[in-house]
Amino acid sequence: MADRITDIGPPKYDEMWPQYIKDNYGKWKYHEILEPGVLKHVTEDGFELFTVRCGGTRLMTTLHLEDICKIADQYCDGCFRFTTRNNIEFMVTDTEKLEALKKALDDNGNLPKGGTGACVTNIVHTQGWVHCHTPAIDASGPVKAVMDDLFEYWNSHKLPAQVRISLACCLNMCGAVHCSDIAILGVHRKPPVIEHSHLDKICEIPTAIASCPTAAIKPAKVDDYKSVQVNAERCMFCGNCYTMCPSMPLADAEGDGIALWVGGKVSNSRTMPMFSKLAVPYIPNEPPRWDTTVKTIRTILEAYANGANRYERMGEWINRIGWERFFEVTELEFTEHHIDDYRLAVTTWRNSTQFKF
Amino acid sequence: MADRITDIGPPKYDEMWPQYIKDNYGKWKYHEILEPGVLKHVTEDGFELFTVRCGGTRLMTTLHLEDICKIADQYCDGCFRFTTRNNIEFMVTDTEKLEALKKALDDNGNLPKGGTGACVTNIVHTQGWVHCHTPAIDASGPVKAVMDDLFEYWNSHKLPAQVRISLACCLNMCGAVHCSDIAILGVHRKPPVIEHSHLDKICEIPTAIASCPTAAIKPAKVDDYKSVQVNAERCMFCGNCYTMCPSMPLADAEGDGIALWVGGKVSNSRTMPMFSKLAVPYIPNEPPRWDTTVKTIRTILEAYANGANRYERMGEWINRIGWERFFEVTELEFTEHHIDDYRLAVTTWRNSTQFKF
Amino acid sequence: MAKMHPTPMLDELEKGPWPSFVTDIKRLAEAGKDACADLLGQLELSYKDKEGHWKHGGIVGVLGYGGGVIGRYSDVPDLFPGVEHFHTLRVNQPASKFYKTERLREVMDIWERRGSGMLNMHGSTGDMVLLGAFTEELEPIFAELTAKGWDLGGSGSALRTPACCVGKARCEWACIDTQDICYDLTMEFQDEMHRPAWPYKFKFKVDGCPNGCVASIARSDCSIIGTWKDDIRIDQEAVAAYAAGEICANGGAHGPDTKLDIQADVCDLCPTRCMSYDGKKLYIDNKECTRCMHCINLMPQALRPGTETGASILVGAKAPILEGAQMSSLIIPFIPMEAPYEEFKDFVEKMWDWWDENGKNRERIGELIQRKGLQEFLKAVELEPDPRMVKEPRYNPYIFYQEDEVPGGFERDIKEYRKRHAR
Amino acid sequence: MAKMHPTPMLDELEKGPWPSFVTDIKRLAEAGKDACADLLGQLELSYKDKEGHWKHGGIVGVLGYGGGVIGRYSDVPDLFPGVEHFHTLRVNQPASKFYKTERLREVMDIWERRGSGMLNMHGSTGDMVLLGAFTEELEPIFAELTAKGWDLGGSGSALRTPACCVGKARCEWACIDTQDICYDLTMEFQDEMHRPAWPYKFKFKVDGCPNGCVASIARSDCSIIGTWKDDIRIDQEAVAAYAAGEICANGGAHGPDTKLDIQADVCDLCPTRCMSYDGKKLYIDNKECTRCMHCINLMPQALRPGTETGASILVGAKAPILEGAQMSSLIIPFIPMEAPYEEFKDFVEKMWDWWDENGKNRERIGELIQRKGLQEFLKAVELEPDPRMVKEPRYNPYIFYQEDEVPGGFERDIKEYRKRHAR
Repeated sequence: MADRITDIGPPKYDEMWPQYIKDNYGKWKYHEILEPGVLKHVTEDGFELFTVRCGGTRLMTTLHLEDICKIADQYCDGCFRFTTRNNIEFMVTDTEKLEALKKALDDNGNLPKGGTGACVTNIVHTQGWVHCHTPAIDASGPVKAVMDDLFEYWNSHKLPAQVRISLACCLNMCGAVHCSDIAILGVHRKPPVIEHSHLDKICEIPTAIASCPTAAIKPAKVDDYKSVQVNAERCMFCGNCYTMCPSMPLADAEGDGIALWVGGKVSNSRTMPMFSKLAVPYIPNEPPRWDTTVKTIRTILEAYANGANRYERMGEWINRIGWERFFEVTELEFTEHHIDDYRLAVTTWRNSTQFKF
Repeated sequence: MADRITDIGPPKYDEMWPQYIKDNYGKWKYHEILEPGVLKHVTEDGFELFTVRCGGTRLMTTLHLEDICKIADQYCDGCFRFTTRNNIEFMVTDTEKLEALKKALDDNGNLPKGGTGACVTNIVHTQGWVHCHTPAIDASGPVKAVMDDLFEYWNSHKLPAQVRISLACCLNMCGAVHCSDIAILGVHRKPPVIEHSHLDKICEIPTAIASCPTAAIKPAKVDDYKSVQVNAERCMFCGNCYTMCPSMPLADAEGDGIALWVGGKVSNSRTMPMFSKLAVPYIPNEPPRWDTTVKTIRTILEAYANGANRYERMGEWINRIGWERFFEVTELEFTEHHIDDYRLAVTTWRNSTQFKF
Repeated sequence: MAKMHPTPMLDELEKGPWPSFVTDIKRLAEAGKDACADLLGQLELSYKDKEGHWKHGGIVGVLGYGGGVIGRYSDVPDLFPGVEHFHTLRVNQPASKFYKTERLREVMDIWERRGSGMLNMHGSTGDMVLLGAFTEELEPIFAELTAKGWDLGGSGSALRTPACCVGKARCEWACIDTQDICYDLTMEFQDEMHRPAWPYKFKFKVDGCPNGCVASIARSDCSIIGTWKDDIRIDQEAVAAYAAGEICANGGAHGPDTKLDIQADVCDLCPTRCMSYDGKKLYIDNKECTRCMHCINLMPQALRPGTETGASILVGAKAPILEGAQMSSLIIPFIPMEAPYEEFKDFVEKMWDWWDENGKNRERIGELIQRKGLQEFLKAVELEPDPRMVKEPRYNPYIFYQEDEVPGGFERDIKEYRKRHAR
Repeated sequence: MAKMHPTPMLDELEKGPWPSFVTDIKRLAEAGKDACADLLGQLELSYKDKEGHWKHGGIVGVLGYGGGVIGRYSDVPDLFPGVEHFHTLRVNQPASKFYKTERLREVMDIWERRGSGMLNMHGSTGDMVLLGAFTEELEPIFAELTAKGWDLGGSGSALRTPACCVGKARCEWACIDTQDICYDLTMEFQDEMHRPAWPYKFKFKVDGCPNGCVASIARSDCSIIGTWKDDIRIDQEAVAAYAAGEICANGGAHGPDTKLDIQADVCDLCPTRCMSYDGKKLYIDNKECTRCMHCINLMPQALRPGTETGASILVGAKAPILEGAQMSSLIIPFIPMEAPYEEFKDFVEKMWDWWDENGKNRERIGELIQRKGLQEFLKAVELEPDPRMVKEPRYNPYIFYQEDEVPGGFERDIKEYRKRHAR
């Protein structure tokens, strides 16, 4: 272990910079979106940098990444970057290189330009059935299906403002989708099925019991096995018990599916950041193209596109028109499941005579 | 018991109406405030009714009430009414009678005109030391002292909008002051002192224990008496135990005092109704003229008068300028006690970078 | 003249322009009422001690009623024997608190003879509150009151005396007949008012319009608030008069010289921005209106509520004890309110049944709804969920599903599961 | 070429304009990667079963680290032996995710040789995520990575890999050096990242301005968000150019033809209405500005953040499990952020000490603050209460006083009390 290399941390950021970033660090004055997917940044000295933003799949192979590297080598001095939302950005320093780069990207075919301005940009998402052990849905598949359908909004600027879509494949929300304009969330709807014969060997029973936020799990003896039982009436399918105890799986073809949430944002612009609120409690899993989910998201998006004022985010639009109007214009059903009944529920009730007929 | 009269209910409302109310019931078209304290109501047929509103003390004697009746007999066909906020309203049907009525009221001296429009109207309040068994403060005294000080705002229209002040002498809030522009609230600050020698005889111990919202009360044996003990760290001085068990009084000259709350409203006009929020956690009881309380209320009121836009209620003004500005312009201290730590506290934290320096 | 105690501190409260309760009470003391003299004496002691001097209740009342009287005893009776007993009687006020002096004098006469002569006009809930009777006077007072047509109000875990705003008697904005609703409910539920049988208190208050002058949204378990379904009535001539400054703003609430700026004061302050003004006419997109009353308040001669009127019903307001203060929550966005109010009473009965069955001791209905969930309440009162009931849908993903909502139900076979998934 | 499984459903995901991960993975499978072929096979099975096919974790890792590797095994390994083990390695990304291809190829080369060749660019927290390694490859991969200057990121109850927005590298709005802060914290707290020792996970994210492109306010236990104290910089010539339509609105986010209406789009949408425009010049009452970025977003050539820059520090964001989602809450309105960030790190150490001492197992710091109260937290980190920390003060009257705040303390003598008050 003596010469083992540990705790070296990542490469320092400036090792990854091209010269023009190093030279202009902190000197930027303004930017402009020239066309969907193409940005120009200008420094105080008048230096111009052009960026082309391309859709990334997040889940990719080294082959695809090598394709990207090759383009960066050829046009961008061997440098490029990823954005927080899994997009890929290629940068060039003059318009001639820009045109060549754009052509190379078009030729590639797997690096669509877009994701700037008042658009649907790339969906941030989790692993789904590709890698996760607690998912209620797939991730990459629904993302592909939704982005295919909304492609016209990816590479255009025709929405009132940007729309951030996110996907998390279970309530753990590795993707922290809870502040998105539209959130796609995998949900379970059946209590855990319990493997009594192995539970005591695999799990710590007190930990399993303590894991439940509603105290629905109790110790029980079943067929002479020390195990637990779940009070189904108090189960809200959060899956925390399964995270703590693998003998309590929740996944079920008929139980699992998608909930859609709308109106969240993280930006502090104009209004304070907002949580996304429930729009559709449940849509069945429909692989491979997730048709109902795709269709419902389009319905919500188009209602927003038609109804919102320019610069108004989804949540700001809904707050302006009222939730009663949101359910009317989207023709989504408002059900008892939309009404909060968790710990802060009382703060969501309408303490006013103000409403729209 | 056979001929005992019970369950007859109150006199029917129309038994109390003067003829002009009966004749014009439901026909009113609009109203106008002619001067502070004087209203004109007009029907669709053009009938005009004049009302003079006078300050009431709520706590009064039959002698004062007889004075009022005499005026009503002389000028108002033997009819008058009270408002929800303890004001007294005399009605007449022409301007000549109106002038005579106004003069009679001025002559009386104990029936000041006012309480209309953009004013400080009468303070609704509870009993205080005059009748209540759980008060932390007096009621009629502080109300008198505050109204004396704010008299210029009672009989004028110089505020941005109406200001509703309320007083409750303990957290039970018989006066439900929690949605007032300014609320004066009696608060205890010491845990109950326990009369162990009598508690078991006077109270049901399980009821006393169950009464505590924070589970601070436990059964205990003290000096061989079956009694209870209070975990002072968990006591927030709500007094609910004393309500359930007279052997646990909270009242204390040094502990008790006044908290001031601001920015509530019950009207649905423009904004939804709002709770009042804590402005001053504690002011000592200062009988007989409650000087600090009176002075602090004036400070708040004048900051509002100076800062608010016309039509803007106290809470709307504060929401517009921000609470940091409210504490700045009023020069009130913001303390740890202002920060909520009860059950919905998380909803009051500021989840944003938006603030004013 | 009763024996007066020195009251140097209270005497300070005789100063100033606001009417003085001290001066008033002194007058009656001087006219011979011991209770008045001793009340001032005891209050002076409280001003000195900075503590109240009333004992915890004590069960007193009148035969056949479980409420309407609040027991009260001095804890310094030797010093102030005139207030040794100081019980309160709540007398049910007439709706909207109109009085004929001859009828009011019936109560005053009884109270002068048999009580302290001190009273509240009115208590927080709305009753006339007769302050300070000895136990032995309670039955005679009750007999004399009822003989004259007056009855007691509610107290304890019962229906409390309903109250309402001035309503159609003298307000152009009343969308419902607040006085009749208040009276009708009071009469219909006399038993619920006089014989406490519930988990805790229950209050009705009736506001004629969303301005809420009787504060029902803050102060009643069931708030009945008038509203309308159709369009705001506009008188464009009056609009022009406002524009020309011929009529002052806000019904004169800011003085007669306050000119209205229709665009700035009305259109721009409208919370839904559903109004527009082209310099001549005022237009309202009524579909987007939330009937907040702001524009009507500002232009009472030009704008009036619509004529298809009814009420919004909100449930659950209460003061802080125990779970924290609540305002009422919208449960029925719109309900017609015509006598005999059967649809509304049907709702009330279902609500009370559910509360009666599920409420814990001293649990207000608003707290019960918090504990059980709004959904449970809606099922009990047989109402469908409506987005108007909430400010916003849930943001937490913790949805409770019932077994019958999920295909295949909740029962599963671990062996079948393991066939698809190795351990 | 690896053994391909039929994937009729996944093949449907090769259609459409968005890049297809299926097509990409097929290509590497066809180039010989069994793991790719078997991953698609197993995913196809999930598409058929509508259930995932990965087993619960399993403790795998590299020597000396408690995290950075997530164990994963197929629950149908006989069908898909190429993904029997499918462990993940989190590789700490360079701040802001700039890459030189030569450096990136170091990782790609190792991963092609020793792993599945599949990866995430990037995971939700920010790491490069190498998806699918067999246990026996973990140590060699780690050795090769570190030899090339790459290290693992965080997992488990540890500091998670910090992340930041593009910052001063290519954004005119960055008020703080997000990349340096991110890198500095990462290096300073290597031990906290690699050796889980806390109640639960802890995330730092660094946003250069209140637009929050890295979503720190929703996704990090400690959000560092750039802001400024002085005035917004105005270029009035550019204002005129916007007014004349020479510069399009919002940096072109709505297309080049979108003209800005300064009054309607900027002044009227400003949340504090602190801006005014007289047709020539734009004025800002900076004292009333809350630095929301709206005006700057809309007029990037005319308006820029001030130059007295620093950060707002917010604490406590998390996803729903367990107590419900939280956003970060404002704790330090303004703090200078210049290397070596000592004042900030001092705060961090105090925060961690308190959390370490008081946090329950799997309790995020935001939940602990909820449970103990914001006051307790402020005491622990030695900060004074500030109204900027809350949206509004409490409305409930349930104030906890400490004994030393109240004259005379909490101890009282019932005998003394009874001298003043008879029982």
